[in-house]
Amino acid sequence: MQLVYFAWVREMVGTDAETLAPPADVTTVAALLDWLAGRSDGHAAALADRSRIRVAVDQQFAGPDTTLAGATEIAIFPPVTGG
Amino acid sequence: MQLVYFAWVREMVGTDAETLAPPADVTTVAALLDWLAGRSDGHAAALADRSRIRVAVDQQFAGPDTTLAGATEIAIFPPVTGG
Amino acid sequence: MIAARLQAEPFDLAAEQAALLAGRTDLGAAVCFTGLVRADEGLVALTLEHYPAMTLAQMQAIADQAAARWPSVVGTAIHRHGRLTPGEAIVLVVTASPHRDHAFAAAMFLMDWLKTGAPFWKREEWADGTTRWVEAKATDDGAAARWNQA
Amino acid sequence: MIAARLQAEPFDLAAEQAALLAGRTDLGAAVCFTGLVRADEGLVALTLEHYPAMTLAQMQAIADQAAARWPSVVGTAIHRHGRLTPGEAIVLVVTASPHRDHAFAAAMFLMDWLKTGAPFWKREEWADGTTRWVEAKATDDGAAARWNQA
Repeated sequence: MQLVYFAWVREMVGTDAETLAPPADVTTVAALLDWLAGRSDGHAAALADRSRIRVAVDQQFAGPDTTLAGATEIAIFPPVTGG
Repeated sequence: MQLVYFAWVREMVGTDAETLAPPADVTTVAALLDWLAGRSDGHAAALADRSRIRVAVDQQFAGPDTTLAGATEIAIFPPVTGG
Repeated sequence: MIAARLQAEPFDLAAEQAALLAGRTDLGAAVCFTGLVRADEGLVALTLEHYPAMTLAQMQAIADQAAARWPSVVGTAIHRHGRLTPGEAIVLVVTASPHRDHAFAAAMFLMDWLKTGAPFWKREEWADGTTRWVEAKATDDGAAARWNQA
Repeated sequence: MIAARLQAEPFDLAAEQAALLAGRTDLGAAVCFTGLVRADEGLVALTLEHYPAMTLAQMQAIADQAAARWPSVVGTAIHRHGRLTPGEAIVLVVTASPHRDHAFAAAMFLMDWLKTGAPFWKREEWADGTTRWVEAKATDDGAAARWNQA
């Protein structure tokens, strides 16, 4: 599974992408964020306030309950500020 | 008193302006329109449907009850269609 | 400050917007509205008649109302008169503001009132030689009136 | 049809509007919205980061929603990415329609959703050397959400 990070999430995690294989019981976005938060202090700090985190699964906006079944790219980023 | 006409009111009256001296009892816009309608068939036809007539007194939009006291230029025209 | 202009000549939307933004550092949003002569089947031209002694003053009064309502907005409203052919631009409203909601609102207000509150009359010329004065639309009056309820 | 584009280069508002109107005879109204980098005191530049695999597709999805909602509207939505300095344009939305209400509504819809539904992030650089990620605004979310209630 490819993880990609943007904006301050990218800066706090310390990389813009990493390939990871979460355990089999990580089946939802919420479970993935919990698992990722345990990987490093940077991951933990970036994901500390879940209200400021947005996720896209295979380039579609996703919620905490979105399944990861079949997903190949998970993007994690702050609320968007375009326009 | 200067009367000026625009659009189809001008075409039906047959002139774009005329100087007239209405009788002393013509003190409002409504009374002026009644008096003007008697001046010619063209005036009568132009003013037949008062719902389609708009008036400005000295370049300010006016209603039927607007006074003519001190007025120098009365404009009579259809509802506007700019923009 | 919203400036009104009345002219026969075409206008240049990019130049008008650039002039509005020049020297300003606080404007994050610019809105341009252009009204055009639609080439309805058989329409040859549109002639805009106006009331020289009143039209520009009335346009400026509308512009002043918009400026009072949205003090952060600067703008330019240009209305053409005379004979125009299909595809030509009739009216331009450009507004700019720190934030987009006020720039959009002021542009819509200006257009709604230029349609219903400034003395212009449109005469259509058709391919068969007939001419027809455009009738005012109740929907335009309604669009303008809603600003008084807000 | 409303077309979305994503580019680093500046855009030309007059050329984009002219391209939209070219060959069309039924469009009586054109609206252009330009979003600009405000020169807030001490701001040196703004860098727009985006998600290459998703951003343009998401912009086009927003454009398609606007086109479905206002079928008479044609339009172009261009969003820039990369480093921009105060006064530079970030985003352009041009819409055209037979009547003005739909052109205005579609332009506002596009802007509200480009602000809240397309993956862009703004980083500010300040004269003292600090940088700061712009926070999302609740007012932008509110502006977008109202379209779902209508």
